[in-house]
Amino acid sequence: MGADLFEIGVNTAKLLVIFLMMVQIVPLLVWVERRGSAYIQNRFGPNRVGPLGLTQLLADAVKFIFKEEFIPDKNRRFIFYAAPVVALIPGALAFAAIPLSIPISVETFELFGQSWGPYTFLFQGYEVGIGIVFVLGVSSLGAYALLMAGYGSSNKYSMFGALRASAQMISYELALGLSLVGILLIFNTFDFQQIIDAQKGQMVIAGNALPLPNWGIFYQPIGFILFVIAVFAETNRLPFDLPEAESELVAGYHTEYGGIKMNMFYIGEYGHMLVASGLMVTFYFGGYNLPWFLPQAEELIASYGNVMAAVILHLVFLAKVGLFLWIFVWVRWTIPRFRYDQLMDLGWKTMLPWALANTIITAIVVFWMRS
Amino acid sequence: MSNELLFAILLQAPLVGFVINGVRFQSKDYKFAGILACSAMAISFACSVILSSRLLSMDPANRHITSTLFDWISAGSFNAEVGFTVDAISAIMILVITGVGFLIHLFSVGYISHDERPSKYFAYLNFFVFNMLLLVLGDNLLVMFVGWEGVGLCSYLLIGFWFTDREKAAAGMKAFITNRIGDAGFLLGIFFLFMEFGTVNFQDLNALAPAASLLSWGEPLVLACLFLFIGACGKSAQIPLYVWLPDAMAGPTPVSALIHAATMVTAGVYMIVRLNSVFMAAPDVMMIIACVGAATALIAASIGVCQNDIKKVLAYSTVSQLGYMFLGVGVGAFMPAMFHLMTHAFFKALMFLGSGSVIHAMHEEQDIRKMGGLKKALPITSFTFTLGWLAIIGIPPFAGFFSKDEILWYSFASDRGAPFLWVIGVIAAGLTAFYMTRLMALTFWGKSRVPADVHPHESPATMTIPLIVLGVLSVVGGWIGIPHVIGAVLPGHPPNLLEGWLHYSVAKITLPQDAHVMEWILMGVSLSVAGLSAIFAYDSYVRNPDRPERLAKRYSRLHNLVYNKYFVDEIYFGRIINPLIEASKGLWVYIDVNFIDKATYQASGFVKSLGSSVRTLQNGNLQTYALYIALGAAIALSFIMG
Amino acid sequence: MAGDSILFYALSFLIIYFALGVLMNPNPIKAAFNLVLAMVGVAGVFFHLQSGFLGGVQLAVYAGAVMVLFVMVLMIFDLKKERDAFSQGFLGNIGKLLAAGIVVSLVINNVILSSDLQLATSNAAKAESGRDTTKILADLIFTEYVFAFEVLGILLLLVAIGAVSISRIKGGTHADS
Amino acid sequence: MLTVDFVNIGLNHYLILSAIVFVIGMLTVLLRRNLIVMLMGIELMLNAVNITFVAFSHYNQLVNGQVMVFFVMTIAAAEAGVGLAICVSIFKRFKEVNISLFENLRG
Repeated sequence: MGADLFEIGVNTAKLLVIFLMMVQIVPLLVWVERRGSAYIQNRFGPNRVGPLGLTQLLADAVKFIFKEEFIPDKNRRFIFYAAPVVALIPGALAFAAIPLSIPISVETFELFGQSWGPYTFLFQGYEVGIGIVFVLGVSSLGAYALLMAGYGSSNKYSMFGALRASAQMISYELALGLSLVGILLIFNTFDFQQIIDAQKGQMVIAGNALPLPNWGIFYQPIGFILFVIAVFAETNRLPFDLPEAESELVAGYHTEYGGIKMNMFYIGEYGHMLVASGLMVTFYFGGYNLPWFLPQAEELIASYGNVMAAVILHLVFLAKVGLFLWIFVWVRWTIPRFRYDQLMDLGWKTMLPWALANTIITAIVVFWMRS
Repeated sequence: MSNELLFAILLQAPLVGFVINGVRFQSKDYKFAGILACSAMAISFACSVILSSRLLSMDPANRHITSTLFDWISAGSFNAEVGFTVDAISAIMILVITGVGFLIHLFSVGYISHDERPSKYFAYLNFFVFNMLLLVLGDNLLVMFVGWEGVGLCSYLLIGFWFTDREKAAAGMKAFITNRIGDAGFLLGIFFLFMEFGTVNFQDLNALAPAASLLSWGEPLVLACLFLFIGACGKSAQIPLYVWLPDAMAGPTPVSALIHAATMVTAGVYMIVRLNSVFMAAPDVMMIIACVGAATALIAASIGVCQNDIKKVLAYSTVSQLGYMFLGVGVGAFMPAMFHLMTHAFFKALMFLGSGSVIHAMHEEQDIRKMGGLKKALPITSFTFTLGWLAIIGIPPFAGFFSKDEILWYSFASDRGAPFLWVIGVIAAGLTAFYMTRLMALTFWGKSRVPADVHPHESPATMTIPLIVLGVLSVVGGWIGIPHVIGAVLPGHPPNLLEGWLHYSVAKITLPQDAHVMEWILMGVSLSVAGLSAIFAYDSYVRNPDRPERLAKRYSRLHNLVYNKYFVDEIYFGRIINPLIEASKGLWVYIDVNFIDKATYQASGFVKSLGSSVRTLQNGNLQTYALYIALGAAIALSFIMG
Repeated sequence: MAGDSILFYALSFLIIYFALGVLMNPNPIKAAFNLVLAMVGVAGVFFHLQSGFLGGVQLAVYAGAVMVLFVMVLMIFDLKKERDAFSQGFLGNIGKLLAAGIVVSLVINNVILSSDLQLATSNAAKAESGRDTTKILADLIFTEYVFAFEVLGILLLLVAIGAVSISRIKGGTHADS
Repeated sequence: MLTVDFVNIGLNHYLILSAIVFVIGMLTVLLRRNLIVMLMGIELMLNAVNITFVAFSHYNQLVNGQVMVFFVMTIAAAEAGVGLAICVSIFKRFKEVNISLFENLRG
């Protein structure tokens, strides 16, 4: 808990900034998605409004806000309105728990005739000791937004979309959780900060330094693949976008939504992607760390000072996350949608056994290495 | 491996076999079932060997391995644990049970191959072995009793294995019910022992018993021994409870070999040997045991002379040999009794398996009058059977000679023995030689009387290998217990290994020293009686096949009496069972209907009327029931907290 | 300790409010959403009591998975209008309320009166940090309570099979009624 | 004389919270007629019990209570699974999950 006004103020501002970061990344991503799809499909995409069509986003925002509101004719108005807001919560809460860079230390200073500090501000919304468990718990609440949307819309397509979405999410949550157990066993902690710290430097196996960064993906390749697939399913994006499959369900759970409410679902979805990419980077690609042949956090602090180092590493983190966000877009326009039975088969009959096997083998190896 | 683990594997291997085969009881895959059961037995046998070798390396005076699993019953001063002990006595038993058991399982694979329910058969057989091990290894009477009942159950199940045949099912029931009489006695014996000593643990009992030695009638200890002996009579088929064993031959022949010759029926002997110090304190009961044993040996042998069913002959022979063992324990010859138990297990299992092989070859024909001259058709069976025959009639150096002779010598010379017991023993030995030779002659020698449509053939290897192994054992099995007098004249002076092994485990009995001449004379007498009678039988059934007819005609009354087994079954039915049934019917018609039923009806009517008045409470609504629970919780809470 | 008590009262208010929502809301789906929020509140209590792992599990398993099942089932049923949401019968309901009142008043009364429980106040517990508890928890589960843990594993397996087979049952004696 | 400390939050406050939630769950089971809502009442009661476990565990500094919560959650998940399966099969037959319609076992 904050000790004095300054600390409380900074922490609050930090939370706000992180939330805004999540919200503001959406227009950018929409642009990337549209341009990217156009590029993949060999067409132009938005290129009229502003340079490279970048201000298209502003126009879109204005359009969304001023669109006429549509309300279904049933006594479910509260749930209908609540759903888009609920859609924002899990992504925001989860994203705020991921460390985006090294902590910033502030020395004692004088302000308003008072002496403040010293402080250490974490470069993340808040720290939870149990890190990933919290993130998994919060993001599993995401299903409710879809369920509420489906129920509040009083529409059969919406309802089907919601049911599909929630079934899909609880099916893949198992594989998601299990695929992470391997990495947790290796790093022996739930805490993000410790996981990132453990991935510093060069990979060393049995005393031999290998020309690889000490990243989770090289320890858990199968876990990474499973995690990526499960995360795709959790975000309800192609090839797992059955809840909003337009050829079957019009637009699934957000059939009845328009305008800013629709936009909030978008923000929720992209927030989910952001969290997923952040987790991938944190668990499998060394978080904000640079590879071993580039300067590490301590050297950066020594040469550029704490704040600059934090900014540089934050940019590194953002670059890695951006790469994965691009992969999300890329996959969306490359792989066709699954059939529903294929989806369930993949989740229960392929992913779960593989994740279990991966967990068990990792546990045995870890036990053997430690004893 | 730790001892606990060995015990666990030893006991659980057959149990696992039972469970697996029991679960897949409908399967007809006799190979899988057989391999499973046999491997379970092989594992058990290996464990037995390891345990015994560990015993061998221990200090002879304190030779036992104990493993306590958990407290079973703990009530007041009474405390029974589920614990297992292997010592010199039980080591012999577990070796015999698992070793001979393994051979018999192996034999069964071939024997049961054409049956409908092989899995069930092997499941029962494994379960029997488990219970038998429980009986033998249990370190107190209660665990032994569990095993005791368990083997009884398995015996019942296996005798009635072909239960579609009413007669066989009835034989199973007869065995079970007769055993129940003995079991009741056994249980009473346990109660009396507990009353007297306050413990049921064997070690404690044997340690406490000598303090109260040489008691007269009416003492709890004497009664306890008497009741325990009744239990032993039931299980080990002694007069007057022997009638079930010949009928038990209705079961499959390997079962007869395993349960009704080698292992289960010796449980009574084993129990008395285990409690030898207790029995030594009651000399009158020991005398009764000796007399019953001798009488059983004689009477069963005499019945055996006139039987025509190959398995019945062997069954009466078993009863007779068990009589020998009881004669042995009765005169304090615990070591020779265990010795005879072991050698008998070898040669009787061999002969039963041999008869099984014969029956298999003769297409389920058991009447020896329709056999003869099978020596050529069944060379291995015939040869091994001959070894068993030589062993049982006591021809040196075959196994039976040493053990039987030891028993006879003890019965003559020990301070608990008497010459008349020896005389009976020798007569019985002569009869044994006679009927066994008769069996050999009618089955394997002489002219063939096989019906023309039967073509006897030698059995497959799974059946002949056990025969060969048991044949070897029947020859050499006796060499571990060569008596001192014989050992003294043999080159190399082989010691009496068995006596050394059991030295600290059984009570001492006073034997006359320096009576070697007497011992040699007695040995010679019994040997010559047996030999002469064997020669007479050979002469009667091979040389002059019409002589038995003539003799039977001349002594027709005696023949009739013996042929009909002294009318024991008829007497039991006429004098005991039927009167009991009549009396029970009377009780049913008068007492039960008029008093007990009426009382029950009235009580039920009362409860019914009471129930109908409160049945509205049960209105089928789940929430009303929940309300009852909540109210109950509220009331309970107000008692606790209010 | 003002922050502590403010957080406690806020969480208590949320939990009780949404629990009452479960009880009072005649629409089962809305009742289920209320229950979800109550459970999130309970998870908050767990976090507040420095049992972060349990809080996370509460969110992921309870709120996230179990309640999704409830809502899904309710949606599949698509009950038009809840008929008689509450049990009728004046006497019975009085009895039910009475029983509940007795239970709660007895417990509260005893909790307040008891001196034994008063011993442990919020000042007593400070030492545990979230992650350490998780490790102790894991140690306990895999040593002292490992049998119960395995039994629960078997139970879950049986439940999975049982639930599938029960929900697949068709027909039966009352099929047409 | 009752003196209740409203400011310093201690074990007692959590116990009272748990008692209230428990009774609300109990009343849900007793009063609501929808089978699934009754199941939800049971979940509420289990949650109330979990609060006491965690509170005791926190204030006694013993983690054993949390192990119990772990187990209770597992049991609750199992119970919910089977309960919902039963509800589904009941609904399939009767097209209704109102408990007042299922009084066939009247005595």
